[in-house]
Amino acid sequence: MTTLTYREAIRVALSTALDADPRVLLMGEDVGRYGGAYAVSKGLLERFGPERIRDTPLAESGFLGAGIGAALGGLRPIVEIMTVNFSLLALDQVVNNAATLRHMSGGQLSVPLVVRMATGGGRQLAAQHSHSLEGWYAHVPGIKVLAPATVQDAHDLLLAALADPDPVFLFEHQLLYPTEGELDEARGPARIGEALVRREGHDVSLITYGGSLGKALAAASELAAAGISAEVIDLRTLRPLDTDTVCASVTRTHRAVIIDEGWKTGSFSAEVAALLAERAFYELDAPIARVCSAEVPIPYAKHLEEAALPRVPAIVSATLELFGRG
Amino acid sequence: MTTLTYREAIRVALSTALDADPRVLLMGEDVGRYGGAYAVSKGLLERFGPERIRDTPLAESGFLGAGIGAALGGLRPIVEIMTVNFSLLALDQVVNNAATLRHMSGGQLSVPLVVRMATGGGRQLAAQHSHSLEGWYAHVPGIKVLAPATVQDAHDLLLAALADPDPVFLFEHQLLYPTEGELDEARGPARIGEALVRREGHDVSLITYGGSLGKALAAASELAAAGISAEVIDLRTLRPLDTDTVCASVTRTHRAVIIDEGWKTGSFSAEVAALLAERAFYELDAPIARVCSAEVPIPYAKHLEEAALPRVPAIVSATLELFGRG
Amino acid sequence: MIDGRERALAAFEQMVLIRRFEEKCAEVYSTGKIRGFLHLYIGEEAVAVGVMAALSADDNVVATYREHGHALARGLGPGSVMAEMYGKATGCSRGRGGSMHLFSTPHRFFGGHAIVGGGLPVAVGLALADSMLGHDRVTVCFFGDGAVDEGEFHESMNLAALWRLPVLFVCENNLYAMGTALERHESLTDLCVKPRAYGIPAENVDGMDLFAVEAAAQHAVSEVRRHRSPFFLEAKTYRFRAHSMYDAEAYRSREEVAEWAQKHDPIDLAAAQLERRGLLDPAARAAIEDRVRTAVQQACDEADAAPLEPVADLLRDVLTPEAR
Amino acid sequence: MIDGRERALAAFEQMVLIRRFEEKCAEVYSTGKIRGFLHLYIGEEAVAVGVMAALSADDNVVATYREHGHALARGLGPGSVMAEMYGKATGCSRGRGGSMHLFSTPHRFFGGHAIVGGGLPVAVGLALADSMLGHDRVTVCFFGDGAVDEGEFHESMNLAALWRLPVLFVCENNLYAMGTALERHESLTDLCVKPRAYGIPAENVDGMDLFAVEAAAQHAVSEVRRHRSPFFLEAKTYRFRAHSMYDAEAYRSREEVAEWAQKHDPIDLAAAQLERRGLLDPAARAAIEDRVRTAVQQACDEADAAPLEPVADLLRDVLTPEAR
Ligand SMILES: Cc1ncc(C[n+]2csc(CCOP(=O)(O)OP(=O)(O)O)c2C)c(N)n1
Ligand SMILES: Cc1ncc(C[n+]2csc(CCOP(=O)(O)OP(=O)(O)O)c2C)c(N)n1
Ligand SMILES: [Mg+2]
Ligand SMILES: [Mg+2]
Repeated sequence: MTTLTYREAIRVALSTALDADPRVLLMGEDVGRYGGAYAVSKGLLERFGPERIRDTPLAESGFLGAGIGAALGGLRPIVEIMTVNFSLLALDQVVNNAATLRHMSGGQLSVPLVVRMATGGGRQLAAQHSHSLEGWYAHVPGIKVLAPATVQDAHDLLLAALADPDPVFLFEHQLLYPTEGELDEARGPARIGEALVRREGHDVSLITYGGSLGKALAAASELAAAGISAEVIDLRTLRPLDTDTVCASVTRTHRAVIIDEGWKTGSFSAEVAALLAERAFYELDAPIARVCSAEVPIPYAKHLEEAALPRVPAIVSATLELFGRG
Repeated sequence: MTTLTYREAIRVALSTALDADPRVLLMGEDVGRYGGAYAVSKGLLERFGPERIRDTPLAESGFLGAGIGAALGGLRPIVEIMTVNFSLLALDQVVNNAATLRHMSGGQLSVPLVVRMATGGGRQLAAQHSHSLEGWYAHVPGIKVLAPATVQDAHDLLLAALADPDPVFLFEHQLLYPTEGELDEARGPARIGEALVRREGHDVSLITYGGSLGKALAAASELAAAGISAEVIDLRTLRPLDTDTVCASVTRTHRAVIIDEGWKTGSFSAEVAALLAERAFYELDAPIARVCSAEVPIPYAKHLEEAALPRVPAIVSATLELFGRG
Repeated sequence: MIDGRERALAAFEQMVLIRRFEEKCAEVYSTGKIRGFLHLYIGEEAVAVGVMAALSADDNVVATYREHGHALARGLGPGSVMAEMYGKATGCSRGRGGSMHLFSTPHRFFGGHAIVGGGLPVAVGLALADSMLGHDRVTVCFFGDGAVDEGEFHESMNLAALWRLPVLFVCENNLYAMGTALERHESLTDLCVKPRAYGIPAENVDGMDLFAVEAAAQHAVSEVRRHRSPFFLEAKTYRFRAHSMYDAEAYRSREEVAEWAQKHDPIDLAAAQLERRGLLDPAARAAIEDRVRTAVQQACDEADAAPLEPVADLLRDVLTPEAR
Repeated sequence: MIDGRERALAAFEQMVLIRRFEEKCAEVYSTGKIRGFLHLYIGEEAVAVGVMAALSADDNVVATYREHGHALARGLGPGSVMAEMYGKATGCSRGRGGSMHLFSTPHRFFGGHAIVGGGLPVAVGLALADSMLGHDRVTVCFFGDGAVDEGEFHESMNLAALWRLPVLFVCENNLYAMGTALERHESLTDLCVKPRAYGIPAENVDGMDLFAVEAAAQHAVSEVRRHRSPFFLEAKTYRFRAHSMYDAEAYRSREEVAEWAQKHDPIDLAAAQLERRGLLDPAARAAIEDRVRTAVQQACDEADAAPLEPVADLLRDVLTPEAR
């Protein structure tokens, strides 16, 4: 067990993978000389050389597509798209190639590709740099979508992605990179498709993932002070979703608040809510609540950005409302 | 009142707009000499010339972005993206420019852009040509999203889009183009943001839009034979969503089945379901049901494609289940 | 010149096979057994056949939605291609892909890509893998003049050149992107100028002349192998049929099409050359037509008789089984 | 040469203003009053100032996220730009945009685009509008060497050339895209070769020399106006500061940066030229520095004192009011 940051935990997993398998390479804008836009890959170029820690031109569609081809050709590429915002330029390759090649070829091809990208807001980067679009990815059959929220998961889910024969997309909330936690390197890959109860409770389920987990836990503490016992579910995998864990929690608590950073309309929370309304309807004692981003391109000014993103007080008050204490 | 096809109704609206306002132009791949991939713009080149019926290179991001710039520069461009499948290549311009420019500029800019595209499956065009991604667009603040299901709406919603000062995206289900219906040209633009009750009923609300409306209506007829009175709601506008009409219907019927052609996980139906679970929870007498596409890249073979897309029997049986008659 | 009588005649026979195969597809299409988009390659056969003749079995091929010709020239059986178009379980993509998505890993035939330009980055990646894994392969990537417009063309050229990857880009310039003539979709119509702006050597060839294509491809492939870096070959060709089965061809005249078909039919041209070389005579030609007719008919018969994938297997092959 | 004493000195003063303004921004950044990404233009001032000097007030300007210099050179008040970076309601984008998204319709300054390459199609569209509406404007689009890699660059070049649109593309080649040196992101580093592959005339200029830039821009703009078709100007320049406030500059040596700053500082170079021409002496220089210092300080003071947008207005300006 060591204490390190989320970014370091990813780096440990990357090093482990690069050491273990000569077919693994990391490619993306500024992953090499610069050390990664979020300093995740710092030092790897020196250890593994420019072939395997490969700086790319600014060509998101081109190099993500090249990652798909490289995976078909026998490599195990890890593509870093600097942030989800720029991944829009590569979405054709994601949806039309990575996700479909296996099926369109009648099962002949596999695309063992791992794609990592930063997501989320909170750093005053304004409307073109603060998107949370992982919910879109979770819509697409043929790929898997992970969102590690902890230091351990940053490591274990990346190893899991690399062990998977299909395209896996990892979303790393940009505010998590400097956060610290414990890492047990020996644990090995996590199980894809498994949600975890991060805090037990019996009055309400706060269901979330990634960058919002901390907020949900903070809200749970505040709620405890108000006499409400909140269970906190960390989804970890958005696709395939662990519906059993989610439904089981709500079956215990009978109330659900779902938190994510997407714009509310059509956010991933909508899917979780729809699922509960379908599968756990008779367990519900109150309306389902969602706490998401406001319907606005994220503004630059600090006070406006804060108002646009999900906040702990909003989670608390949305929860209290479910108990008629709004 | 005249009887014509959906494609002709769009053409009538285009002609009207081109006649009425010299700033209007239609641009896209093969809109001119070819007459439009779906023959929508047939004959317009001859009437309005190659400047205003402008064939573009294969450069979805480039010409959609140019549409944004042209709108900023005082034109009223209508951009045709051949199908939603190819619009993935232009999504950066949609999300990062069209949707944000007004807000990022503190309200100085408006982007009066209209974008039309075909959507949906059902023609055995396989995995790269059968997407229904309008739900993704409906997630994005700063734009409006329309999905005309009838001949009249194909005309009236396009005129409404052109009258709107913000970017409006129209999704035309490819199976609708040859369908016939009545057009009253004099009706004028429709109201954006208004859903309609297409069939009244009191036992269950079938909520849908675009290419699935016909299936919902057919299911409603079958259900009537089974003694169930189904109300059919045509959303028409996906963003902004007419939540009042949707909630009012469910308040009358107490049951909801939502139908769309997106893959079920994270489809637009999820948003409608989430909304009902939030706002109309106490009105619901049964779980919410969704009938969507299966979680598979749409296969080519006819029988597999049919099995993948929402079908009338699936709507009927999902509805019957809500009445314990599954 | 394709060396040797055998190889020359085999290449010629492939062209005839492609032609008759597609004529049959068009015929079957009207019966509804083949559906979806059907893009015929008729008129362009010399390009696929000539290029494939320059490849080894271990090379990679990436093609477009107009790829029946490439699949057949690469050696996929007409039976498995036809069954694919019939949507049958015996199809080369088990009926999941259809006309636009032919695949065969034994032939290292990586599709069948229906997003214009979308195959180029994939080809670059295949070459990257070969380059890093030390394989001596060449990846050949076919695409049309329309694909040159797309951003992915530009990004792929730069990547391939910057990283010195063994890709042969083959641009099938048939003068139209669907209904848009080259001069209305490209500001500069000499397409070889473009790759050169990335430092990629480029040549063009008469794409209607089988033997010229083969010679140019041999040269191009050997350059790629020798330098382990990309090469661009533009094949000037023409599509004799409509873009797809839905195209009324309002954008070009019947005369233009007729002139190309009369003066530049690649099968006629190759036949004439073979005759001049004394390799083909009417009897041999008739034998070829016979064999091809039989093969195409057999492909249809087998496809007709073949089973459908069970609907219960709808969700198969979305994810890799062990990982699902 | 920028004609006349007044214009030359005004341009020089703009460069000084940009320099001091940004030095101040960096200072304020450490206090937390400015946040988000801050990309300094220091070292590249001659490009924006030289190009803007060649424009009329009615022309359009599209810039990147490194656009403080462009905004100031275009005439946006330092107060409104500084207030924007402070996130205040008096900012040129009401605090919604921040450093990367400066806008001003009175100046026909269309942003402030932070997706690399994303501004190019927009510029093409602005020019299309002018072309169709019969305006005599030029649209100037600034972008970096990194943007040349993106597919949208390619698509925009082709559109502008094919449709003969009045766009001046100004590539600010500062030799790095973030931490990636030009030769590691472009296979061919002579960037003028690229536009020529679309038939767009291209020239390069020493981007550290204000007067050379201005002359080249005058020529380029007059070519665009005369032919109503695009032109490409590559300004060779260098960024003296880190890419953003988060950059440790591991990818280039201190010596390299120091050498550029010592030998090629555009302000030093311009000052020397003005002195040689007898247009600037130490007293005049001091007066300029004084005025600039005052203006920058005033911009900060005003920004400090300015109000925030009320949180209640969060959803303002997502849609146009009458249409909401
Ligand atoms: C990205 C994208 N845009 C549009 C289309 C629709 N489309 C299919 S083929 C085609 C023309 C392509 O022309 P070209 O590349 O020259 O190939 P050809 O059909 O002539 O062989 C178009 C516009 C598509 N499939 N993908
Ligand atoms: C599409 C996209 N990819 C990546 C980034 C992250 N990024 C911001 S600036 C930059 C480098 C751009 O270099 P260049 O175009 O040369 O401009 P410069 O910063 O040198 O002025 C990168 C990679 C981005 N903003 N947009
Ligand atoms: Mg073509
Ligand atoms: Mg640069």
